[in-house]
Amino acid sequence: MNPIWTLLLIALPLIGALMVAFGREDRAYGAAMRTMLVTLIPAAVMLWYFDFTLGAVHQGAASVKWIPDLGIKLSIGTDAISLLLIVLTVLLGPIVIAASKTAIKEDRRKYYAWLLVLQAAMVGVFAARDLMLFYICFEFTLLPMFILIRCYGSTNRVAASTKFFLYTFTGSMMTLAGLIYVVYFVAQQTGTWTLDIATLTAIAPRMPVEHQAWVLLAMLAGFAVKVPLFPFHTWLPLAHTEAPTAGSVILAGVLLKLGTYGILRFAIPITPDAFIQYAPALGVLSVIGIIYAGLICWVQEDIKKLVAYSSVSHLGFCVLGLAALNVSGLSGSVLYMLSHGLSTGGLFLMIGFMYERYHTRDMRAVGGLASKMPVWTFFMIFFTMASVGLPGLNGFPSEVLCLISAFQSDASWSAAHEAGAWGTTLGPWFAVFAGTGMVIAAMYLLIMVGKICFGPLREPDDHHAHEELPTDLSRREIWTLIPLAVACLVFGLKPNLLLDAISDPINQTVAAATTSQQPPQPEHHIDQAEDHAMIEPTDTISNPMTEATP
Amino acid sequence: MTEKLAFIIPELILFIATCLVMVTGQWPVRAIRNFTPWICGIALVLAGMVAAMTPGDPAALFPNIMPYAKFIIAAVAILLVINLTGTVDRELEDDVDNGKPFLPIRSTGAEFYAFFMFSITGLMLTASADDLIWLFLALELTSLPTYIMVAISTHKNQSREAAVKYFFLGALGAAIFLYGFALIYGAAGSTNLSEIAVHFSDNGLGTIGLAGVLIALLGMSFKIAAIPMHFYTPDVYQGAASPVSAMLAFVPKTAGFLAIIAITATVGWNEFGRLPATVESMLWIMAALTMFVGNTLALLQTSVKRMLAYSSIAHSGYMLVGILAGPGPDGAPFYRNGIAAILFYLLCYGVMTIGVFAVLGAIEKRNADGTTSEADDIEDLRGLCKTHPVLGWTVVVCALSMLGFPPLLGFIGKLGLFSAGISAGQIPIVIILGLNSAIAAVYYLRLVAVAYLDKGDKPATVATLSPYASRRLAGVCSAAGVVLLLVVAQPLIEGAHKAADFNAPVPHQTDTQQDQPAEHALADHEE
Amino acid sequence: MDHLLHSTQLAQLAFPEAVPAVTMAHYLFVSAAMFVMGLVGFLTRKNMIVMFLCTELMFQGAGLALIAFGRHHLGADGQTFVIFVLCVAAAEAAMALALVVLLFRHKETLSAQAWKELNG
Amino acid sequence: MINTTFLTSTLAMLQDGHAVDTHAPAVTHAATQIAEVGTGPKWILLIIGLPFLTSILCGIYAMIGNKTKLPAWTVVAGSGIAFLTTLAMYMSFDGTPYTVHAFDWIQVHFSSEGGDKSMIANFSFYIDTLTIYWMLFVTGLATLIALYASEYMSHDLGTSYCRFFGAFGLFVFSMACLVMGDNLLMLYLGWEGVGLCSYLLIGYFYKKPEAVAAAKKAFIVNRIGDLGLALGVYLTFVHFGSLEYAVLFNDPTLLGYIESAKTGDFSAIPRMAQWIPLLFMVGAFGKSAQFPLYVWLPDAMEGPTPVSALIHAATMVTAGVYLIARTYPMFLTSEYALPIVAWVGTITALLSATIAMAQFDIKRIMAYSTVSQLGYMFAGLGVLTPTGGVYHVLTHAFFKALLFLCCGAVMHGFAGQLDLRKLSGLRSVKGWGIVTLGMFIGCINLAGVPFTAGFFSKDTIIAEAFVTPGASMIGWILLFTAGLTAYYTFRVFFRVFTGPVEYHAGEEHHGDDGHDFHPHAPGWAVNSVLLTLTVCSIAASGLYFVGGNKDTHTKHYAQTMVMASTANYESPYSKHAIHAAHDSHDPNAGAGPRGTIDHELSMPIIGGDPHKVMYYVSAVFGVVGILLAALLQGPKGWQGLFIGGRTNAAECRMDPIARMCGPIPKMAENKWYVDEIYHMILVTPLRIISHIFHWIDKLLVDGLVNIFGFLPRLLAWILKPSQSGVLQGYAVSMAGGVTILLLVVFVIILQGGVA
Repeated sequence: MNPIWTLLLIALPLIGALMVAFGREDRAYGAAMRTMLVTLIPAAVMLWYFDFTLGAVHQGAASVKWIPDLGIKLSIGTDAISLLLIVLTVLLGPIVIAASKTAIKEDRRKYYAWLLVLQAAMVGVFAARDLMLFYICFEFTLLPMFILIRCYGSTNRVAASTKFFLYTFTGSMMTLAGLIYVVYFVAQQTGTWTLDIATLTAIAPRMPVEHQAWVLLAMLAGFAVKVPLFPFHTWLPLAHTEAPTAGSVILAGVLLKLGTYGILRFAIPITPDAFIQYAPALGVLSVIGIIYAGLICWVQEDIKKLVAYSSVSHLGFCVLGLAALNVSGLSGSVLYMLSHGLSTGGLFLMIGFMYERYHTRDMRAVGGLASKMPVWTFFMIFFTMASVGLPGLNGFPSEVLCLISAFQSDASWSAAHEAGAWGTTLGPWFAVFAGTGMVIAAMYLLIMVGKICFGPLREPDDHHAHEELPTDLSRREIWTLIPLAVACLVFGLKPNLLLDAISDPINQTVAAATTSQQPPQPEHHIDQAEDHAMIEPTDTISNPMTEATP
Repeated sequence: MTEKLAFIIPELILFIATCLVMVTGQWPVRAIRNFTPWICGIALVLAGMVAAMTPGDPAALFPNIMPYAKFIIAAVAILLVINLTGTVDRELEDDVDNGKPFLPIRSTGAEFYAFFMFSITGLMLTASADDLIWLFLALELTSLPTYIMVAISTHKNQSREAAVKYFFLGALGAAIFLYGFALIYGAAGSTNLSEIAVHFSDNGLGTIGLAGVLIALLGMSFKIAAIPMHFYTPDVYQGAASPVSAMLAFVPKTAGFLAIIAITATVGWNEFGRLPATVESMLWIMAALTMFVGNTLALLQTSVKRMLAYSSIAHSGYMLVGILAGPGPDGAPFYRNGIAAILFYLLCYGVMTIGVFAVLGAIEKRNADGTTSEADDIEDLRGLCKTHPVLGWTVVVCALSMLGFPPLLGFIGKLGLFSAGISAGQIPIVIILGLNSAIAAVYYLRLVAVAYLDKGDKPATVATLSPYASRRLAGVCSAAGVVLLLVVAQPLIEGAHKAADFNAPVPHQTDTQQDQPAEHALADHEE
Repeated sequence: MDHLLHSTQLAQLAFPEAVPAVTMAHYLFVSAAMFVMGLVGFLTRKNMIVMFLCTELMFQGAGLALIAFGRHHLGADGQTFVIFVLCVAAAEAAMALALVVLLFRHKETLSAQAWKELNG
Repeated sequence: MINTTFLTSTLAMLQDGHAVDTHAPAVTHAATQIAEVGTGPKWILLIIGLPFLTSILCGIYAMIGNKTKLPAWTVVAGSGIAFLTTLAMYMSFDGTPYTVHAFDWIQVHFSSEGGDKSMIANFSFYIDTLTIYWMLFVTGLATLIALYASEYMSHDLGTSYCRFFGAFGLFVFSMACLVMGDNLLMLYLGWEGVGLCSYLLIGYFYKKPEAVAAAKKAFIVNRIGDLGLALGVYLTFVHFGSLEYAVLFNDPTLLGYIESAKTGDFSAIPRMAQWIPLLFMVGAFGKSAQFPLYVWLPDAMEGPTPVSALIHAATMVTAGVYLIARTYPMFLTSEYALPIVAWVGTITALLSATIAMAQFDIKRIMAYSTVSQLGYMFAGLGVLTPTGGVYHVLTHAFFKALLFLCCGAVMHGFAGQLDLRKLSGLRSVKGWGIVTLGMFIGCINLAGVPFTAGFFSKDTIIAEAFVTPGASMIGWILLFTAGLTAYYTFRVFFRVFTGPVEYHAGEEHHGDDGHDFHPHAPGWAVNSVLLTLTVCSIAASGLYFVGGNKDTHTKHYAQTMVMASTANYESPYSKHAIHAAHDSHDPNAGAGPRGTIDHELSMPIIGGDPHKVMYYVSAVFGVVGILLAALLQGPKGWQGLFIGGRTNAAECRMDPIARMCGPIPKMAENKWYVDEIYHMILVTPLRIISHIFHWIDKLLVDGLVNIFGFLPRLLAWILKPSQSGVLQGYAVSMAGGVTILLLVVFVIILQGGVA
């Protein structure tokens, strides 16, 4: 597959951003929309030419040398998982632009330009085959989001945007330190300082387990904040309530997936033995996240905060799948990434349309909209049911796979039957408690739908009809929702379209992760004198003033 | 003796230019006076090119540090010269325009540029120093002119106060590191750095030698504004005019680091790439404290110059990590060589900081009574992207680069430090480096937000353009540098890597003598 | 060079019991004392000129140490170093006085306490 | 044969310490597998495709703003054709079950050492006698009730009409998926689909807050049940490696478990496998409104009556029974599963019967009677007679739908009036003849009057309860409940339909009250549906005598259908087994493929064989109940037939007695405060916990983050004084800094940190 398409996917939005930034204010929307639609073409071509049988192979690979001394070589290439995530991002692009046509009045050029840059950065992250491009794009998604929240948010947008940026930035600094340690270890083993993910994942598992544990913690510091895993989630509700509609949709749709994608692409392959050690802890955190965030949703008054906490709860399932470390777990979590993007993206679009008309997010001020906005209510119920995980819609297969993987990955169980594909990290009780998340999800989402859509009509007192928008959904708005709804239905009824595509990379990741590549005697292996001091970095960590001479 | 002269041709060029400048600066003809900065510029270009051509001194501890160091000094100095135009003699030139006669007694333009050139010459000398005396003289030559430049930069009390603080504390610092040098000479018996290095590697660091090295390092920490000696930085940077602060941010720091590299080279890194325990632990504490103090105190500042002062302290802390990492075993690749990382980071840091100072210099506040005062408060930058897009974007790009935002130059520099630190096994200090760049993100973000993002809830103060277009040019050049240097990053890194390959003194295979008792009585001195 | 007897040795030969030998330690002690006195003086005195004198004292302290070491190593380096130190000290003195005159003209006082607007 | 320890162990469980009967006859019959599963014709997909098509069409009608009754007719046509296809399927069924594959749904392949296993859950359908049996009355009733609803819902034509019939069509589609699905995930899809449709339909009058609350409550309580089912499904896959019935029920491990279960030693069966039926049970109780999770059904009466008739009386609530019948082999393998099912069913029957006696809203009474009858069905399944349970499902479906539709007609006619204290003597109101007849037939069926369908099905369950050892206590409770059922059924009939004509309009009537209000009699659609249902209810009793199959020794239609399906297990003591053994002199003939006969164990009851005696005993209880109702609730006069003393609609002879026996009737009327208890035990504590979590999140977790964010600022405030601006201050700090640094370094050296 010719790498030009992946390049186009990244370059087109950037060129579009420049055109929009330096174009005319009133034509900003048109230019942005055209760019997004044009980027659909390379995505379609890639999807067409991608050979799914060897899904794990990076196709459309290309790389350009930048700073060989630091091993920096920007290389792109997509395997099945990153291709699907790229297609999700590119699909959300035009939808998000269309949704913010009437929402944004002033400074449109800046808004659309930064949205396009965000799009390019996200595609960059998924298409990156080396550490540097991944890290550059991973950080580069922060800036546009920070700007979107900062300039186009509502009341306390300043605090929200700063917390969002700093929380993720600190985490990613720790990840950078961890990853460079891995690169150093690999350079030390193979002699070349390469940032190429493939070589890293091939050699890094030889690291002794204690080093792997530290590296895993460093990586998780960055990715857990992004997911957001339970204790690190407090930035998400703030960011969501303050972000404009488009920001929220992209944040929930794709940015949260960077965390789980990072874990899938870095944490599991690079530090497999440590991951197996820490997977139960990860499982516990995600289960707590599911129930804890679910219950908080129940008492929320602000609708966006409610859906934000629901994303925290839903992504708990995704991480549970990853922690189970077996084929159904990983495929379930990848499926979850895609389906959560669609359903929660849809939900945020609905809330955005309602916010444009009623300018309030408080569930007490608005109610019984079914009588005034029937089409809106239909889509609202549709997306609610999708995120509740109604069978037949896309939430269900992913939830099934994540829960089954938790059941399967019971140590006693897989020992009795067969190791390998079944995983040994979690157990039935993880699945039972995570399952209660399904009930709690039904509770808070139905309460939200009940309060807003049904019951007697309640409107904020100062409500006046929107000058441009009709009371119910306009044609443009419906066209933003239809692709998401169709995708939800199609992936609900035919999840195997995705499952077969990603089965190859998933099987390889699981196989690699579960076979330990620990060298027989880790000590003698790293015996070059120069790194003798390296043997116990753990104690260097504990007391800063380490002595040099042995 | 003459072969040494070959190494200092660039300094000679600069010296000639200095004399020329002293003359043209006082010239009654306006055109000649305006030509003075051009002379400096041309001299610097010439010096830079000559320096790049001349090979380094093979006998020195860092044989080919000279070409690379002098080249980046010349490059950044050119940026500084562009930025410095119009700092002094502004009223005088206005009066001359209004027909008054040119009174040489009132003009300080000549001295200003002369002192600047002296300082740059001193800086280049530090780069080529291979002797304690040479190093001491070069350091003094670098810093003495800057005291005066700070004093005459603005005709206000604040720059005089800055000058007095800078001078006295500078003198104190100089005295301390001189005493250090004395002790080092005492311990090693020779002032030549290579011989000292050989002596230390043979007989180890005696108590006097250790004391000498520690006191010298502490003295020199004044130059790079590391922890114990950082107190002067915020007041001096705020007091001096922006262009002069820009110069202070780069010149003494580079001199300091070159000197520290020379001194730590004499002490030498053992086969595990670690400095002797005492030196390493002191440097470790200094680096950690510098980073934390620099970053945290910057959070509270409302004045941009004070914020940049603290940020420069923090950056010194980052660079100290490179010293801790050390050059690594001979022939170590770039990712292992801390010194190379420092040399490259110096360039990145120089370009970024000068960018923001240039923008500050490029705009000024029009007070109610018609006089213009210097733009210093962060509010002056509010909505700059709307009023002056070019300057606004310069601030944004430079601030993001200082933050270490990935694709920009600052990140590549910081990545060099990160990998050097980790490869040398200095994990805890690298984690502190990571944490601190996160803390730093707060105030750099505030800069970016004020310049670019805020819708200007509060009315933007009218920051008008200062008459001197050259400062805008300096700002644009540094912003362009931050972005374009990325393209040529590889050659620069190779240069830094070549400059930093350290030929450690080979310990003579003499029998393991006992440590000579340092203070054997003068009387029983036997042949 | 080496056939010359050391002056102190001559003194001991001539008056063996009377004069105790002056070793390098004594010189180092004196130079350290001068250095510390200069430092303390710098910290305590308010008058700027006296403060500058104290820095000069510190410089001379270092110079003395240099001479002592030079004598110890029988090399000329120490003394050459001192000569340069003296000339640098002279340059500083010139600059210090110019600066003090400039400050006095504006604040009518020589005390360093007057200058503390820039802080925080 | 499940030996006697089976049920006695449950009693032991309840009254711990009771001596366990050690008698354990040996197992003789090898477990025969279900006949090979073939693949069936594609036209079967019509049954599923048509209802889905009708719901899509209704969606389109809503979009184009159709105001006519077209949606109703589309749904009636759709369900009608589906019913005819099911009939054709039944006719052409030759006994071997087959699957029809529509398209692939979820397939995940694991490559592991033990060969690559895979999880297959396709959109395909498994047809066997149980499916046909269920689909017949589901599609049949759906058509009838759709016809009834076409007129009943005619007062709000337009988008709401389309929305109603769209959800109706979707419901039939989901029920079809549930019943006909070939794997447990398809069952789960149908399970949640019917839950969604019941949510949409209960919340049809979305303007009324109580309807919205009821819909939400229904969905959430169902969802709790669904959680149990989901976990059961996942556990089945993890344990048995497959979800498809064809593979699952022929799984050698499962059959092995059944064998060891027969010998009574449940220790051989792994604990994981024993959890599966318990989880399925939670799902069944949630959907079929059994004791712990029944609270949603009475509130579901907020929905329109056709909804209550179809979903909350006939089809959806029987999904739980279908689940247990379908996965019956699994229930056999668990030690405590069937006993719990039996006991929960019995308790629910008794509890809801007592509540129904004290209610005044006739729809609420019917709702509680449905819960009670479902309790009977579960009791039937629990006491090892799937035939009895499943047959009761069929009969109950007909007469309960009939009763609900009559109540609906009454409500429709009297402007929403449902309180039996405000209606009396409808029998003699013009135009209400058919409704009264329908009501009467329904009531005698429900009460279990001899020779009615209700009587036969209820009687088999009670008889089996007495026959199965250890379950006689259940039998007595069921008998007593039968009496209560008879009482409250005829209480409604006598209060509403007999006695002096007196009626008051319900709240939907707009004019002022009084005599100018005249109820409008039901139209032709309603009457025709009521008539057909009456005929069906009567015909259902006929099924008890017809449909027997000689070679499999099945006595009647329901038994043949059940015996040929996966639930083909028959208690050795059942009447059928004894008859079969008697006819063919082979002791094991009558038992299902997994059971053997042991005659002497049939426990005599009141001196006779329970099967024979039960006709008379339950008949007696039924009639006594009816007489009591007539005495206490019936009107005065009319040739002395009615011995009751009621003269008007409001009071009756029961009131003084009720006042006399204190708080009990008041508590019964308030549904034993179960809702309030739930609210107190579950809802409020959970809400408090959520608020606590919310505060933890806002203060603790966020607080910690802010503290970490604030630390640098705090450090800055501490260090700020060091920049005092005074020259001497700086000098002192510098000197101090230098000395401290040197001291610290030397301390490190002295400490020997060097080594």
